[in-house]
Amino acid sequence: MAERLEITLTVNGESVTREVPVRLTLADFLRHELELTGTHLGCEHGVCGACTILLDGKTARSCLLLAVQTDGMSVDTVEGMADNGALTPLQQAFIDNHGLQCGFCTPGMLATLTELLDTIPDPSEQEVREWLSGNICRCTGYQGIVDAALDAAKALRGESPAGA
Amino acid sequence: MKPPPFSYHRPESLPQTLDFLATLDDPKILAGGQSLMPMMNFRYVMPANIIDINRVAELSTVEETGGALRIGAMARQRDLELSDLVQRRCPLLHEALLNVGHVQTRNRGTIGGSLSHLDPAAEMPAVLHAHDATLHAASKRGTRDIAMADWSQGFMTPNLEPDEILTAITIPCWPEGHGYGFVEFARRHGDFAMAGAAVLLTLDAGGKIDRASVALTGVDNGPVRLPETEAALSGQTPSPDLFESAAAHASSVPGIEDVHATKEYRRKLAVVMTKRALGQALDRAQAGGA
Amino acid sequence: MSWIGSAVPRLEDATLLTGTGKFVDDIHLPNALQAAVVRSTFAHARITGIDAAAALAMPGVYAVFTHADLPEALKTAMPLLVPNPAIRYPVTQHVLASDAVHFVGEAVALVVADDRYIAEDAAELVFVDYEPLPAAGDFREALRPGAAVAHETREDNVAAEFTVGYGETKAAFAEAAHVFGETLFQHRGAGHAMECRTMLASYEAVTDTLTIWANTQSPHQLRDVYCRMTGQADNRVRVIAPDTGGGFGSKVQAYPEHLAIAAAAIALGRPVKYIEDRREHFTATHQERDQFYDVEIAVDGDGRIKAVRGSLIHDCGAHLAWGIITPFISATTLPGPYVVPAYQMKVTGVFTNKVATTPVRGAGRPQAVFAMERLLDRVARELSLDPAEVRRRNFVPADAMPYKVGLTFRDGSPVIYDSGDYPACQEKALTLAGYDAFKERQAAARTEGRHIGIGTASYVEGTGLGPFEGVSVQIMPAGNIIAQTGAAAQGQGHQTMFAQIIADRLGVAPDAVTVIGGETTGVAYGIGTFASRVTANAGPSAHLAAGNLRDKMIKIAAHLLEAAEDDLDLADGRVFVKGVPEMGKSFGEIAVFANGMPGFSMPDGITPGLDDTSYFTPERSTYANGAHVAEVEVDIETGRVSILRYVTAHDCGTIINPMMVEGQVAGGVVHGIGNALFEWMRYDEAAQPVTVNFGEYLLPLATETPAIEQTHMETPTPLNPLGVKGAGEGGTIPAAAAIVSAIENALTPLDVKIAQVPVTPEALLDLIADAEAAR
Amino acid sequence: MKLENSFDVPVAPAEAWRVLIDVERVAPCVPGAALTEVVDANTYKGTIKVKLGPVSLAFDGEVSFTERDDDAFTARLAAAGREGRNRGSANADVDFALAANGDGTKVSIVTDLQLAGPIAQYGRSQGVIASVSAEMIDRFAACLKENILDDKSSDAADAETAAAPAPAEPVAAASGISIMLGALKRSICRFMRRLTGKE
Repeated sequence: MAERLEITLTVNGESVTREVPVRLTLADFLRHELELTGTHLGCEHGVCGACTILLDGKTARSCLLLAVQTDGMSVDTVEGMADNGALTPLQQAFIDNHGLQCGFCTPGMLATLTELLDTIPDPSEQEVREWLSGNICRCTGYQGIVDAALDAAKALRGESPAGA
Repeated sequence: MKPPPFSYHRPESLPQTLDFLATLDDPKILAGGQSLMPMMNFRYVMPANIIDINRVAELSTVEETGGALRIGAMARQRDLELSDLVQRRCPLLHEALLNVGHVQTRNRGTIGGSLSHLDPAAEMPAVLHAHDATLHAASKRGTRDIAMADWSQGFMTPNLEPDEILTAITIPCWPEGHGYGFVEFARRHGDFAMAGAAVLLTLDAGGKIDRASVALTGVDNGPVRLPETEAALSGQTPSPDLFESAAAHASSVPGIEDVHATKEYRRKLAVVMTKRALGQALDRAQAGGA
Repeated sequence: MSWIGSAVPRLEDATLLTGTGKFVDDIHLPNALQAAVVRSTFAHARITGIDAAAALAMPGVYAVFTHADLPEALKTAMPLLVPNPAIRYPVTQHVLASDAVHFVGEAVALVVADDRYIAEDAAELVFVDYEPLPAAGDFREALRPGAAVAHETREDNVAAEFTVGYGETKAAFAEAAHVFGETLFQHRGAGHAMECRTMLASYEAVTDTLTIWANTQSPHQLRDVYCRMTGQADNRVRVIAPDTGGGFGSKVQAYPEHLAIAAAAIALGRPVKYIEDRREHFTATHQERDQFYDVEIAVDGDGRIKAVRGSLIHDCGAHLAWGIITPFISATTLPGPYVVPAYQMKVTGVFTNKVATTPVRGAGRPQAVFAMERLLDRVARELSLDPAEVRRRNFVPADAMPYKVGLTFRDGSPVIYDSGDYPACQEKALTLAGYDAFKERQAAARTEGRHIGIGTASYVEGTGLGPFEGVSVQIMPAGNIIAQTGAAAQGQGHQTMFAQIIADRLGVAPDAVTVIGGETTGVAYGIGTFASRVTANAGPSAHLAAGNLRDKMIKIAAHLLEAAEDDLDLADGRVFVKGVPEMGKSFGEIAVFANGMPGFSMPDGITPGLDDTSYFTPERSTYANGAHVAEVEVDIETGRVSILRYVTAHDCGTIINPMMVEGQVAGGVVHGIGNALFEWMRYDEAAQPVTVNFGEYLLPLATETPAIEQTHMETPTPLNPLGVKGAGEGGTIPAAAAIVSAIENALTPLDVKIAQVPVTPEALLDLIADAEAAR
Repeated sequence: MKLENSFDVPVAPAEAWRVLIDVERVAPCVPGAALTEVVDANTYKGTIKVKLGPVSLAFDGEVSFTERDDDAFTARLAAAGREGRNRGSANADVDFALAANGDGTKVSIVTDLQLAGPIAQYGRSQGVIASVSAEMIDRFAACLKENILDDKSSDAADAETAAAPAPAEPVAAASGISIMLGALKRSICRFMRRLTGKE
């Protein structure tokens, strides 16, 4: 008796209407219903952060949200960041600072750092590391990600654009 | 690790929520989901019915009434963390919130969810216990006020009947400029606390300790007050030695034993966390609660 | 300007940063089904019955496969992948458990349904009747007479026993001025890449072709295991490793689930996808758990090593999924970068009723280095010498290279350190860390009541393990360059590395080279990505293949342009006469010609096609090395250890891309910090795993690690044309040793002796209390 | 997990033994347990419900005397149960031994409980599983003692009408009973209301 419900939400700025099983998580809805496979599942118990997306502009674990809960809300995923191919300063900073290796945790890192830079335009390294403590990376040792965040913060403040 | 099947209900009001609670079989409230959803994905918790109360607006208000903060159960932890009202009137709550999980979980996690889930290592119960807060529960049968001291009924078992929901919490505010300290020991930033201390204290005109309230988390099923410590402090001139001896009473807490640490170690931590939280609270009291 | 050696931004990044990468679970094949696995709840039990009726009756469920339902060929146990004569009982896992289970999490049944949710609901209704048997829960207990036996058919739990060594150890110990002994327990835990194991099998009956997408580190090995068990022709089994979310060793081996879903896809005639979840990863994916050392060192009055000997016990788990490689590497790594005139190590591999252990980043070397560095720290303490000085007195000197250690490595070749300046490497690390000035900093901190300490550790790592890793490079008629290899990448930046090497040889920019890795159709044979071996093996193969194409294009262009080969040069995708750039042919034109022009015979000496596949086969392993310095603070009230600074000096021969090498070292160090302080896979006495989530198995977070300060040396190896060595695991190897040394230093004058990792706060508090009591 | 428990009763071993081996009578003493079928003199089927905070577990399985010595008054009861939602199983060997103690009897119960599967794998709840199990064994022992004493008094009153087993009413799960050292300060009435609350 997979109970279903129709929902309408905004995903990366576009309105989406679907009928979904009530128990379908938001992560699986994005990945398999909408085939937005940029959001990844690393643990499904709310710790690793690979599934982090922006819900009404604030980071959230999409593995701990039911898709039906986002009815009427807005969801932003990694696919919505670059506008048709032009990388954001944060994405460019990841390239310049080797902020990714396998890329599996990267979408979650980008979501977290997007909210960080919206909240604290001039974060210290310690603040960056505290915000990143909710996103686990096994490849980079966090070094490149922290450097990328600090680099992107400068660029967004117009001090020295990343990749200059 | 996919959630098991359940029926989904999305009340728009408290009365509608109470109806569901009274009529549905094996219902579970879904608030922030940061504790319930992991247990459902692990299939440890498999409720027949989910009542999603994220649209019950009246449960997320935060206001000051008669020298106390009345916080709706659905208030998000992150919103409370950023609230000026909480910072001014209940700074201990603000300080403790910085230790709750991570920003991404605090954006969704609620104060009511943390109290109803009642993980032995949760920070909110200790803060409320230190404030002698009152919890307000409601069911179709009526409402009930529960003192924080009676809230924990066992391992992750709050004082709620199956048809009741926690609707709000009233936290009596301490006087302007009071000292507050929250220190916990967690292996990594944002991890479960192995022991944590929440301290409130006020100084009299002569700089002596007028009143102190000390509550611990992570050392028993629910939060634990330390009356002996509080007694040892009141009327005394604060000093490292005083705090050392007063904090020593914390070693009498039961402690929790699991694969990660022994009871003895958690008791030792309880003493150290109490001492450090007292020091933090004293500094702030002497600086006028800055 | 050469592309080799420059920090080229990675070609892989754009797709991964925009969420357009293709990991296995991102692939949506039409009418694909999803699988869930019913796993053993007992560590050791007989299976007396499986009732899947209720599961099969559930809407949306297509099949439940048990051992009995598998094709005959897949009913046998999986092949022993790395045999060794010392193995007493070459037991490997069945695809689905037959009559008994030997670890919690062992696959018993495969449920296939419309989606994963339904598959898990159905898995709940597959009832397995178990008859519990005593379980071997602790690897040291398992050796005691009368202990529970992990395999009912055996009388004891000894998986393997062998001894390695050389020289006159007995005499050396008898005559030595000092002999110091240590007993050390080490836990390493698991790889825990962020992406669990994922696989998708699809069978096309009309061509009798099976395609398996899997995030395996060894596509060819998975293909060959399937063909070896089923007799299927290897050109009808295609394995593709798409984008992969990290490997770290646990995705090297072919796993039972790979074969189970292949059988299901063939039986059902529909693609079957299995995505292992994190709880399953904790119980059914290979780990590298426990080792116990009982070792002693003989030194002269000045602290110079005369001999080292001892015994090592290694927890193999219930099956030998990768032979006894890990303990073998440990035993042959222990002498490290030091002159050890006589050495003997007795190794015992032990069966326990736990999931198999196989190499995880470092592959037994972190444990061996920990043992050796602990012995040297002991010598320093006993002879009141500075730990760095004890190392200086024992390093293999630079002028002794190539240095024959006296041991034989697992590839059968003698252990010979090919190149490296170990003393200089330590000096670079000590200088960057401000080692000499540390004593003042320590004294100043002590006055503030703070306990800070410093420690160093050095290591040598066998990398570029043979036998080969092939690369094929082809120039297409459109002029673009495509390189293919069997080596799959898990984030190391292979695409960029190969492109830099090939670009240098063909005079193009790296982004002109398309690299397709991890596909068995790319090259006929392949080994896999592990043991820091790809750059050192496949790098030279790419170099040779591109070089052969360069020569061939020059030969063809010389023919077409009627010019002498020596007058020709390459740049920007063209071959042209030096000084007369407009007289030339584009790569595309040369390719069109090489592919055969009807009516024009091939010029003599020129074979058809413009492609080359090279298999560089190294004579033996090449040895990278490094020295680390850790600075820590110990909170003596709680036992917490915080890492204040971490410095590395690293030598992996010629560096292809410095940015990517720094990334490998930094990631490796943080993995090492996890092993030193946080990661511990716990089991109860009945071998039930009890830390099966990320809230209890603690991976290091951004807040638990400082910036990793790096300095590099480049001592090329003579063993391959590029002089490259491996860099994937060096960061992990000495980390625990350096951190533990720093913790002990922070607690002087207390005489705290740490003999176990990870160092938990509670254990450290107990050691401090014992040391204070002993004063 | 080994759990030991013992108590004394002012009754001769033989009489205490008679109550002890009457599984039908003693089964309700296990909190949350219910007997569902008597297979034979030695083997019984039943269920047991346990609540650990938000986690509800329901085991169904079999209990049988694998050893029994009516002269030495020793017996081993082997219990094996599978959790209803296939989340693991519980196996327990319960060793009973009666020894004369003056004119009464010392009853000792040694329980070796082993959980298996997901329910045994949450490290953070190990401590509480141990204390809930210990609490349940304590309650079982206390109830067993009551039964032995009731049997003694009813013997004296009227030998024929053995105490009828409690009417089969829906069994509430033994909830995650508070294990705080001060647990006993909880009022018994609230405890009973909790136990019979709607499951």
